[in-house]
Amino acid sequence: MRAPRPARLRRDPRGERVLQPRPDGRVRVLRGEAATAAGSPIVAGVTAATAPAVPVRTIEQPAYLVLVVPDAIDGRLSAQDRDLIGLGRAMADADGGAVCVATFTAPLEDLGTAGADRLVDLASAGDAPERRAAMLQACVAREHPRHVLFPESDWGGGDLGRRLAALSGSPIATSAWRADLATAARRAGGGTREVSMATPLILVVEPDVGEAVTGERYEARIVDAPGAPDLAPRVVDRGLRPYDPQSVALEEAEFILAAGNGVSDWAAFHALASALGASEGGSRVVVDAGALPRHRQVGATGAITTARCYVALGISGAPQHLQGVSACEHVIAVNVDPNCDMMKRATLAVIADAQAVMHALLVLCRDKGG
Amino acid sequence: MAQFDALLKPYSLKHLTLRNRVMSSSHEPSYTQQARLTERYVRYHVEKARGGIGLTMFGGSCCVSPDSPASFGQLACMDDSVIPEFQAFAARVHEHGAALMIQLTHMGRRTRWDVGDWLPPVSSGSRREPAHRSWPKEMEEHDIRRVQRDYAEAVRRCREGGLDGLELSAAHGHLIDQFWSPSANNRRDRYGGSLANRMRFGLEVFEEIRKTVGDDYIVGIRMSGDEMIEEGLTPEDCLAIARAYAASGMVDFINVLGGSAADFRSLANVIPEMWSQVAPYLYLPSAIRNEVGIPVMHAGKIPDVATAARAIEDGHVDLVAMTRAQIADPHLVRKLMEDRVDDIRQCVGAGYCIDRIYIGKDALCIQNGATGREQTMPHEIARARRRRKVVVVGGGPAGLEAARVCAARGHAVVLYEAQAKLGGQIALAARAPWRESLSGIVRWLELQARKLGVDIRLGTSATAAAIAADEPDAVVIACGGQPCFDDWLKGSEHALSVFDILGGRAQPAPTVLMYDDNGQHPGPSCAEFLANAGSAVEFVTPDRLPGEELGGTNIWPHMRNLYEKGVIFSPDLRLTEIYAEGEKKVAVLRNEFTLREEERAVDQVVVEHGTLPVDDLYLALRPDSVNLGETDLAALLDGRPQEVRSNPAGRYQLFRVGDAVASRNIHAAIYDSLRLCKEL
Amino acid sequence: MDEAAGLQVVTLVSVGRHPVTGRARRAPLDARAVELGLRIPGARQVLLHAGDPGAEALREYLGMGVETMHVVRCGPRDDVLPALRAPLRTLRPSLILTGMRAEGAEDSGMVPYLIAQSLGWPIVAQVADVAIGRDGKATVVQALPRGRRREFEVTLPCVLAAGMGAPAPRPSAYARAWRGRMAEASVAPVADARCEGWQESLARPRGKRLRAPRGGSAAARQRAATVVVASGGAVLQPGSPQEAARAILEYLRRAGVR
Amino acid sequence: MTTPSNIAWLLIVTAAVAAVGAWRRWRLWRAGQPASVDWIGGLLAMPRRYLVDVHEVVAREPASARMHVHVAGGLAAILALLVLIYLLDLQSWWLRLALLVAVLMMWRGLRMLVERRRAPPAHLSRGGFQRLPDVLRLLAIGLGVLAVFLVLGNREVGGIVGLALFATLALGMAELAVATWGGPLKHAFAGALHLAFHPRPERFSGEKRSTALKPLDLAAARLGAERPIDFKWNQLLGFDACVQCGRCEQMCPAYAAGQPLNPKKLIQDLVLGFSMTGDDRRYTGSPHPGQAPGDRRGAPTAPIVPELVAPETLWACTTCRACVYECPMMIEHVDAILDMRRHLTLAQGATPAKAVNVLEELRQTDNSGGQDPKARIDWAVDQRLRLMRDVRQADVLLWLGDGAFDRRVQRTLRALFKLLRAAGVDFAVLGEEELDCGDLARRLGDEAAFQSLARRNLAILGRYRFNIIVTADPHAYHSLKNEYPALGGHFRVMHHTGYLAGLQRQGRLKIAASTDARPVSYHDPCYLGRYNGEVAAPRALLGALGVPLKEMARSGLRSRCCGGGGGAAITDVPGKLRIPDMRMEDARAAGAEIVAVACPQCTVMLEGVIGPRPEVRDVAELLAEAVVE
Repeated sequence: MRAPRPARLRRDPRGERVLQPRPDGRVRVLRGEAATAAGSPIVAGVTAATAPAVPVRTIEQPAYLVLVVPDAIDGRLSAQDRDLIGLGRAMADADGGAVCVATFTAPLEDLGTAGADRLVDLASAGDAPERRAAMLQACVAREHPRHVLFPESDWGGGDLGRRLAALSGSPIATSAWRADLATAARRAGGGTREVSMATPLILVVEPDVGEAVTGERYEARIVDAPGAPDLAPRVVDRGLRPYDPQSVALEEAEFILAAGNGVSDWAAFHALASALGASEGGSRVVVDAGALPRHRQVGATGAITTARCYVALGISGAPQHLQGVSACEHVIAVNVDPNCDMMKRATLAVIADAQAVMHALLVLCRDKGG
Repeated sequence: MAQFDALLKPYSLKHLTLRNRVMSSSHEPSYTQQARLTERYVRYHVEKARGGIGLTMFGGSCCVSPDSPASFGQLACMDDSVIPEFQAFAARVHEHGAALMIQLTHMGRRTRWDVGDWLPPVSSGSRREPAHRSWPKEMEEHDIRRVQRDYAEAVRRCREGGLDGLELSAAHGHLIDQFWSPSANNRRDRYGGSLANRMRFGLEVFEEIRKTVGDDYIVGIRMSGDEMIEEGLTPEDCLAIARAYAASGMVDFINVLGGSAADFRSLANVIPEMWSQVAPYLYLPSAIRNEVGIPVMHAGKIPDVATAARAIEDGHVDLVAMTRAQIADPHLVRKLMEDRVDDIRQCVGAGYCIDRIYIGKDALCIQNGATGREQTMPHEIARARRRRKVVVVGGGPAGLEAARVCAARGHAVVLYEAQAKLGGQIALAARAPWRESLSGIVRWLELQARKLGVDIRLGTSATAAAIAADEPDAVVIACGGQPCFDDWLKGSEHALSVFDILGGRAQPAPTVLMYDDNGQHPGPSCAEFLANAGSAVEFVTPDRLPGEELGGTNIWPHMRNLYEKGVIFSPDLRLTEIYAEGEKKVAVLRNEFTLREEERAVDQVVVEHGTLPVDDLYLALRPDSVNLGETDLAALLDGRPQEVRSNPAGRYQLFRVGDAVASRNIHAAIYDSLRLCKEL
Repeated sequence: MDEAAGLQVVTLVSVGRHPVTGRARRAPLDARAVELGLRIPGARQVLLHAGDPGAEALREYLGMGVETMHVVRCGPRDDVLPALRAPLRTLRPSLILTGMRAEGAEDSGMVPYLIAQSLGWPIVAQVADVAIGRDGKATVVQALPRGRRREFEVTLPCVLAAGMGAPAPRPSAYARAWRGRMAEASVAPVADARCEGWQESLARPRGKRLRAPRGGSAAARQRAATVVVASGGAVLQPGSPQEAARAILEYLRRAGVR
Repeated sequence: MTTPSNIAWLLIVTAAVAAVGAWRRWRLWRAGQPASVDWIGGLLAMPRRYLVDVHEVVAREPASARMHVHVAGGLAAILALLVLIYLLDLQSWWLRLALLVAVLMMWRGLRMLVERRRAPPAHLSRGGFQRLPDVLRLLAIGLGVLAVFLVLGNREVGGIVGLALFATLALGMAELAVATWGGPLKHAFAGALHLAFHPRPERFSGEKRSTALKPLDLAAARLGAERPIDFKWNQLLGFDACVQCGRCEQMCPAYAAGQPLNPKKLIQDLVLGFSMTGDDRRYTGSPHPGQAPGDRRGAPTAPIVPELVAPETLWACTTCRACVYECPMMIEHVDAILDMRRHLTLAQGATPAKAVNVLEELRQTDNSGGQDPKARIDWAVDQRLRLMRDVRQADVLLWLGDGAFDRRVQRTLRALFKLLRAAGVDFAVLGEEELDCGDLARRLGDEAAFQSLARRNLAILGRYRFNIIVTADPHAYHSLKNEYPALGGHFRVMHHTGYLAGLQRQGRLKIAASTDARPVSYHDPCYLGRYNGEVAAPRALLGALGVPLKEMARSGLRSRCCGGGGGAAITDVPGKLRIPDMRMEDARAAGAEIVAVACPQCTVMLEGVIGPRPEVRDVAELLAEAVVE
């Protein structure tokens, strides 16, 4: 037996207010009559103001150039490359100069946001290090940069800088870890001693030196490249060899296939990793459960990866795990829960059962013959 | 060769050699009585010393002056009577090879006027601190001299008390950094204005200290590397301060943290919980260490030894404070030394310890029932003289802890769990956004139980017959509770529970009323889960504020996320009835103050009202038990075995723990089991 | 497999330091260079060092199975290039091997390049493997980061600088080390002009750099420090696992990993 | 046909053929390297060594001892009696009766031999040994008939019976004659000489133990044994003494684990090598696991490795000496293996890869892990240990060993500190001055590294005054006690269990009864038990604790190795099983819930066993929990 319903106000608190976005990014909340007056649309959430376009900074008549030669593997800048251009930026800005970035492969990203005023495309040199060095020598002879900066890396920056120094007989500081227009310092004696000197023409710079440019944009105006050197390479490049991705440490791996709670068929997982040519990784949960060895754990408590591509199968993404993939460029997440943190971090979030997708991928890879 | 070696390398801090790089930073667990040390306080730190810690620092915000009264149970160091107490404390910590230091401070405006001697708080300026709500008196020159003397005298007492050293707090907005920070210092004399002027007060404190105790006593400073508040100190300011203080030659170490604690947001951020990245502020001490030539320490969500080792190996800090990590497991270092890293009970960042202090209670660990109870609760379970057979029903925190403790006592343990996975309500709670780390509690318990050989029967509902077949000596019922609103909510059949939503039994609908009269985590967690799924959520509570039972470091992430996701809040309303109207559910809400009722028509009403015990199995087993289910509370509190024999014909002892007794929380569940089973 | 019969290989070696104790030993990279040489079947091996002929650690290279080492006496501030060039003229190698960087002195890693330049020979860095073919050409494998390997074909004579990707050096046997011959050659020392004006000091250890949130408001810095930000990527709700798989493979192809 | 003169001739011809064979054999042995030998003393000591020392070993298997006493004793007596009766022409009736008794005795033994050979267990070689019971039985029947005739007074037996009898005797005697040519009875002849000219004569006198390796002259032209003739001649003689009984094979942990080492086969390989008898197809025992016999060949002057012996065979040895302890022919297998390892490491650098790293680190850092030598006692700063450098003298110099770098071993050492303090012992440590004792380098064949470490350790020890060195590491104990004397270091050295047992006896160390009722098995470390004979002290200490002690089937001097000795943990030669797993299985079989250990190496090896297993605790750790302070 139900008592007679007393008269009650039925309210929709959400409908009684209007959120008005303002030009300064704030939101004005209108209630009551004002809300009614403002009418629709009713904005449910608070939308972030769109970031204003960053103005492009141009330098027309630089006092000098700082030539920066990043590794730019496959046309992409590494963190070390960005820091290096940042260092060049600092050396250019100190006295009215400009940064000229030289590339050997067509850049896949905007080098202006990385700090380049000028861009010189030396792709006509080809792959041979000898020809690249000769091309750079011609470039230096024409542009007379005050300094030429290379990354001290095994990708080729260390090699190219030294080649150029040997070829041109120019002074060089290798393993430089501090440099401005006046002095440079390098490490010697296996890192135990420090040698400082007047900044030489060529600097081969250690990682973590210089600060990458953020939030600014430069012109990256294209300048003509010198003609390709007339030089038959004595070293003929025969290309890359296949390799086993499981032999590479996770910190070093380029492409990682990682499993979390959503993966149960381990045979399929291993088969897929091998079919894709990916290194295997996993969340703490699966490593704790013994499904993968400890050195395969990705995250703050395991390996901090720098992979270009990270595929997360059934990983929900604890903060520690996401820290382990913070440096990854491409993150693909496959998960049934579209709201989990891994899916938000992903550059491609696929709402699906990881187990099923894994099998489908495997079939597809096999059809294509690996 | 061995992992984590970097953490175990000794470190020379001035004349003091620390046995390793792991420390606990000063904090106040509120184990004091009348601002004095207690046996409980001492045992808490002695346990860390036994557990292998290199340096333990006590006395978070130990006060040097009467106008800086203990507002949250901290210590005072204002007269010489502390000296013998410190001496005894130091001796007991030294006996186990650890070093002992204290933190001294004057809280300035960061305290209250209505405690202690009712003296008006003083500060560098006249601005009020939001957190403690005191309007301070701007310090005059004579105040400055007096307080500087107080600092020096307090340091002398510590030295005579045999402490290995101390730090002055210039972090969290205490007096010294009230002088530094433009957010507090608005004075115009030689102590205000330029950074050099603002640094003066603190430097003079150090001069006074060195005049009193000389140069060979270890005195450091704790400071922020970036206050991260409006008008606060920037990283550049902090670096400049660190450089100047280090260059003075009077400061022996710098203990760097990130953020400040002046308000809600900064408090939650200075002690980041599970919503945050690991070691979020490590870059701050790292930058300072590269610039100053003196030792640098750091605390700030470093929950695991891998992160800690990395902090040392990569040269970011000299000593790494794993403070909450060692609240969760005071034997962390010893386990590290014994290559038992997997056995370390890792802090999950629940913030239970710190939040209790901010609501005037003592610090306890959400997952370790022994921390802070070292006088009565063991961190290492002693083996029983006789091997018994124990059946535990339920694989949530209470059941797992019961199984772990019983197995560690050498008993043969069977654990029944009806679900396919262990965890009980934690498994649900961990499904909420940013709460996944809670599952770490279950992971550890499960790992320990399995290592100790517990026979875990997953997906198996225990029946009286099955248990009888196991022929147990004791049965522990830990099958938890279930939401039930029948007896107070009219139309309860229209209500969904948090279990339904987080457990995936009900899909989130477009408009949802989330009603929470519990005030703990489940309500806000569920609301955020719903909002994430795209629901328009209104959060209704009869309390004055949402999350009434939550402490300062947890309420912030909940509220921030709920606000950001467009959840709206309606406090002071009690749910009295739900009825259906077409497709909609109509919730009747009554204002707690005016008693006026209003309605909401929504797609779903989700109710959080705790749980009622699942007790059918218990009731079925009770007649055949020797104790008829009775727990001898006197024996339980005295740490004696349970010996009730009210039914001599009984075949086993029968106990209930956790939410199977009454709806509480994780800590209560774990503590129930620990204290019962350690005597089983 | 004696394509390299009679091939004269000279390997440049330096005195390394143990990273923990600082004791003299063979330098790991140079030892790898020696190993590369020893793996060329039928080649004649000679070691060459510019420095102190009394350094006992040099014998560790002989212990790997090379019979002779030429040592040119050279002070720490002397230019090693002229010191190395003189014996190279008489040894007439077709292949010069060396580690990417000598240990002990300036360790700039320039010597291999300067030697190659002065001889007019090509040079390959980060060498992991070398095989000599019948046509007098060398197939050289270069180790790149991330486990990648690149292959080159080089016409002899050339300079090859071994990297850590080269095979681990064989152990040094006590008896061979002490039986091996150390031939001391003397060349008039030339001071290294490149070092003029350099200032040396002990290096202070420096922490690995952590990225710090810079600029912005106090709250923005705090958020950047604590919260993992969403990347705002594409979301795909596929109709079937097969559709998901195709989308993923397409994405991988565009990302350039497949 | 069977006339006294015929029999006399038969004896003479047998002796002559045997003598020629012996001369050939002698020449083969003497191609080995010279060794200083006490010719007369050795020969005089031989019977005692045979009757006492050899018997002690053989009697561990009473049945086989009985068999051997009967057959060998009977045969020896028969031969002696035949010489007396036929060559010296003594006509006593008693001698004839004695001959009959001797034949009956031999017959009795032969029945046991036949039984043993009916379905010979895997460890017994077949081939000629399988023929032996039949030939000897034939001989015994002939001799029996002869003796009966003799007893009946018939010195001559003619006709077809005499012919048959003589043929039988001739056939039997031929077996004796070919003993020196390589027949199955070769062991009797070579064994006797081996006993006389044994390379370690000290093992038959005094403490009856000789386990220290002899220093190697590093300036010698050849280092270690590259070829068979690089062994000392009496080592070659020793190899020839092998009777292929397979007792070594039964006890060898590497063999049991399926690693490619069978000590018996190894000795036979070496015999093959120095005696030029083709390939190993004629070997009829168990092969090295995983290696089919037939493709091993060698020559006295050809390198042993890899044609004759695969390197893995040598690196699989844990140097546990179980083979040596069991060998009734007193062969020194471990010395031979070490000689060959020395050659591989010193002359060729052919040490297995992982071991190479360890040796290089030993040379560069003076510890096997390549740790910072200054950090040797970093882990113990909170122990406030007294350093010899500061105190200059102490009653006890506590030698920590390289285990000090291992976190597990540090736990043991902390327990030991606690015990020593509780007993009021005045002790000090060398701290960072201590270097690795050199044991590992030496067992891996790197004599140069061993001598360098040992000499520098001796120089440091020489600076301080102390009464005794105590160490918890049996390997260091063995080196310091037994191997340093050859380099001029003479110290009183004790293992911690021996020292603690002494303290406990004296009442200085008070141990309360343990409350832990879990059963304990004690695992004897090889370098403590077999190498140094200490098996009682640890058991006495466990007895004082009052724990229920359950002995494993193989314990004490016959204990099974943990798999960690001789660098085997580092060389890590793959097999079918892991040695520590087998040892843990022994403990489980004994019903142990705790395995008490007394060696850092054993601790680490046994703790490395995965899965549910008994807990591994050093004796010191168990004591420290119950010590009364």
